[in-house]
Amino acid sequence: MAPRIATTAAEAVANIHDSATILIGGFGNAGQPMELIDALMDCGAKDLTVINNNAGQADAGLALLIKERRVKKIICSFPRQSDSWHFDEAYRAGEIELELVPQGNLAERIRAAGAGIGGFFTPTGYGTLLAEGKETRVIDGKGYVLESPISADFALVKALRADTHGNLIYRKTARNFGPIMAAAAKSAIVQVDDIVQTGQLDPEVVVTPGIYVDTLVALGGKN
Amino acid sequence: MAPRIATTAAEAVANIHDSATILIGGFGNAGQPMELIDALMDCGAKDLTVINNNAGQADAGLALLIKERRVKKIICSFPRQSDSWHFDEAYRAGEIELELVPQGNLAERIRAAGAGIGGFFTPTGYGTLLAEGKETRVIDGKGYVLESPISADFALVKALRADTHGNLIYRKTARNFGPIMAAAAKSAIVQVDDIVQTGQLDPEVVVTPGIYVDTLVALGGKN
Amino acid sequence: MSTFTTTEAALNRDEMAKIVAADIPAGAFVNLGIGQPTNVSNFLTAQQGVTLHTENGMLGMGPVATGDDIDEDLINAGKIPVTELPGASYFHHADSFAMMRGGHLDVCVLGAFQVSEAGDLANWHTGAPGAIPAVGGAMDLAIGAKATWVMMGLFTKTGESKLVEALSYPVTGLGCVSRIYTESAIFDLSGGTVTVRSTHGISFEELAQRLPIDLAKAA
Amino acid sequence: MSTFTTTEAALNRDEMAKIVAADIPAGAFVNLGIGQPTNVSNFLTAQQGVTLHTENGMLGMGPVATGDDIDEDLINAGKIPVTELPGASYFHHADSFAMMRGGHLDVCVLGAFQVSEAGDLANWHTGAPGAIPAVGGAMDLAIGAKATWVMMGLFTKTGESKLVEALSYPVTGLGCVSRIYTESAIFDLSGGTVTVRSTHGISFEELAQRLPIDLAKAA
Repeated sequence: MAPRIATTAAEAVANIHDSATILIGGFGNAGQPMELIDALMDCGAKDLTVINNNAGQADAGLALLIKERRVKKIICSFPRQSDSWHFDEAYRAGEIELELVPQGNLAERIRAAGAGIGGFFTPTGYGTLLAEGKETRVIDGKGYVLESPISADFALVKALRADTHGNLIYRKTARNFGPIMAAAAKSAIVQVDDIVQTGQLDPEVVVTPGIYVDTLVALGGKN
Repeated sequence: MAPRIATTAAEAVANIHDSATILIGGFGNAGQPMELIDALMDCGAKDLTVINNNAGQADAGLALLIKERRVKKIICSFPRQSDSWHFDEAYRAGEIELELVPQGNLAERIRAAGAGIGGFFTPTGYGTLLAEGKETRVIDGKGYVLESPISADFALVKALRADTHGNLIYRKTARNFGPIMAAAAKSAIVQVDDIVQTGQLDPEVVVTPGIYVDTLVALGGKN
Repeated sequence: MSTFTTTEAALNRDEMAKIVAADIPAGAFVNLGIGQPTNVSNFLTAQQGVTLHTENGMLGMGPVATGDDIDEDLINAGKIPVTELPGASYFHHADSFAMMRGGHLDVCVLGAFQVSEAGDLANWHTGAPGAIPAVGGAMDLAIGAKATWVMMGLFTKTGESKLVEALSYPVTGLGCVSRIYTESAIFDLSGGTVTVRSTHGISFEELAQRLPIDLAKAA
Repeated sequence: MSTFTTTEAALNRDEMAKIVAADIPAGAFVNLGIGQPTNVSNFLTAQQGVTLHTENGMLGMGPVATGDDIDEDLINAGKIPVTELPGASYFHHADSFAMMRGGHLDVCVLGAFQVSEAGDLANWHTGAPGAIPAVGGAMDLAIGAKATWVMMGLFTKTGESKLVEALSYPVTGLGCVSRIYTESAIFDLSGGTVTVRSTHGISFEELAQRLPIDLAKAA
């Protein structure tokens, strides 16, 4: 199905419901779908499970969702930063659940969900606290941990440009989690700078095929 | 290390030794590194294990390697075709070992090798002859088979163009197994139509980063 | 979901393909297997906006290429030269099968040797002694799509039903088939119940007598 | 591999970074961790032809960006704006960590809290009660590269060795470190043997006395 084209970020996230699991793209500010996160803030959905590399920074975006206690659980690799005060406070108050995952396992678990893989053995984290309680196995003399896929109801992704089929291209290191998150969500909501007519993206350079994209919103941009 | 640039296909494959395991790209004729396979034929290496989607067609390339009994084992998804007579004969004579793998598991096993994954649970093949003797597991009510990575000493890959750093782009459905095979081999040998100066490929559209490429040979081409 | 219908004559291949094409939802992402299913593409309408996937790394596959459009780098799973439609994209084999295995395709249409009433599919191997096995993408296609439909003749040359209680041929995928199109009838499979949606050149009663399984009749 | 050397003074941070940079083989693909290791890039020469990887999806990373070159879409793992060199490429996060985990990087340089004589690394978590844990790419980096080198101070503020018999901090990766650069000495680790390649502002004998493990001296 060709993606729904929303006219505002608010319209794009309108279907996100309480208790939803949401993959949110971005690494630092690069690739963060800021406007979609703000719209998620405004739409009121709560008891969310969020998967993001971090746990919010300063007083914006995901940090505000956490400040307002709208996130009951976060799955991430690097929650603690110099400006993660809202997460820190919620965590110390026992008001947010944290599942800490090594960054590469996080990425591979998201990829596995989109790829229909039921689980995989990864060497990352073997012998560490983060493998505690997980199945391990020594294969050809090397230790591995069994990790499971991370799928979600929604993904919020930022890309550079889409065509009306939903094919996406990204820009530089803003690509990061976007392609694997779009594929791992039941419904991928993508903000782009602009939407071009189908046929205007070279099929060789499409990074995310339109099959993975459910909702598009064009928000302009600096590039 | 920047890739070695060979001047002929023969020079490109000169290090391939007896008993080597070799990933060979291509699906049908698209993406088949014909000239590298011919050079492999000429170089005399024997007792090879070959991983390819098919088991050779007609009287060319891989089919000739099989005809000459240079391949002791083939791992593939679709050996039997209307023109796979050399494989058929070798197989019926018990002179080639066949490991038959569903195509998606073949691709994912090759990808796993390049990605450092020790094994993965795939739903493909569950409950079939091709899962016999393999570990299985029911995860969330769905059956999965544990599959292991397929790595190799060498990969023979065809791409459209390289830069001198070894970055590659492909053309249409000739991309197929190339990117995952280059990543899964200790030494990836790539034939391209042409090699351009570094900086002439857009970093956004590179499909195989140069880190995966060990040897390049430019052979011209029709495109 | 559809009311029972019947026609005097059995369906020919084009009629079957036309019905399958009409059943594909607008905007669907579809993989058509080699053989009879490929013919379905000839009956898809532009208005349907269906996007075709080919396992060898492409979405947005167009019709078979002819003449100057033939490009050896642009082929389908059957290794036939094809064309590219606007909105197409290319990807490598692991990504292509991830797309399939991950449940992103809406419909996959396949040929079959046998289907069981539980939706088990056999289409890759006769199991005959001496046969050289080849599986290709069959097992991935069978279990990957949201819906797997089969097109096949309902009876073998010796008149036995290919819709069976339990497979006698080697399995391709378990419980994966949800609809079967044959020259004599169209079946919906769900939770072990086989519902006949239509019959063609045969009455429901006659069909029920010839098949070794219980049949329900669409309302 | 190198003969034992010694200098009068301890190394400062730039001297350490310079030595690490000189040890990186020509043409290597390298990931430099956040903190001290990042400084190594300032001492790599153009002739070395080293390619830098950043975990957030790039090969061919250039120096830190300044002024008009700052681009919010182009940052390193420390979220600092950087630049792009000719021959660069971008890829998504799963591909980036596949590159790392798959053993394609030649060298990874990391900071550390502790390293054991077996090469076990602790650098992600103090284990202190109430500390909020954060791991990022540390565990992937530790075990992914062909060679993992550590840069750290050899002693804690209270004078205890950070090169230990067994880690007291939580593990990042087991048996992964093959070389340690400190202000006082450089160590090669292999199969449980710790060889001192050089000492700086301390004699081998004094060092051997202060560290809780057996030391070999480079020939």
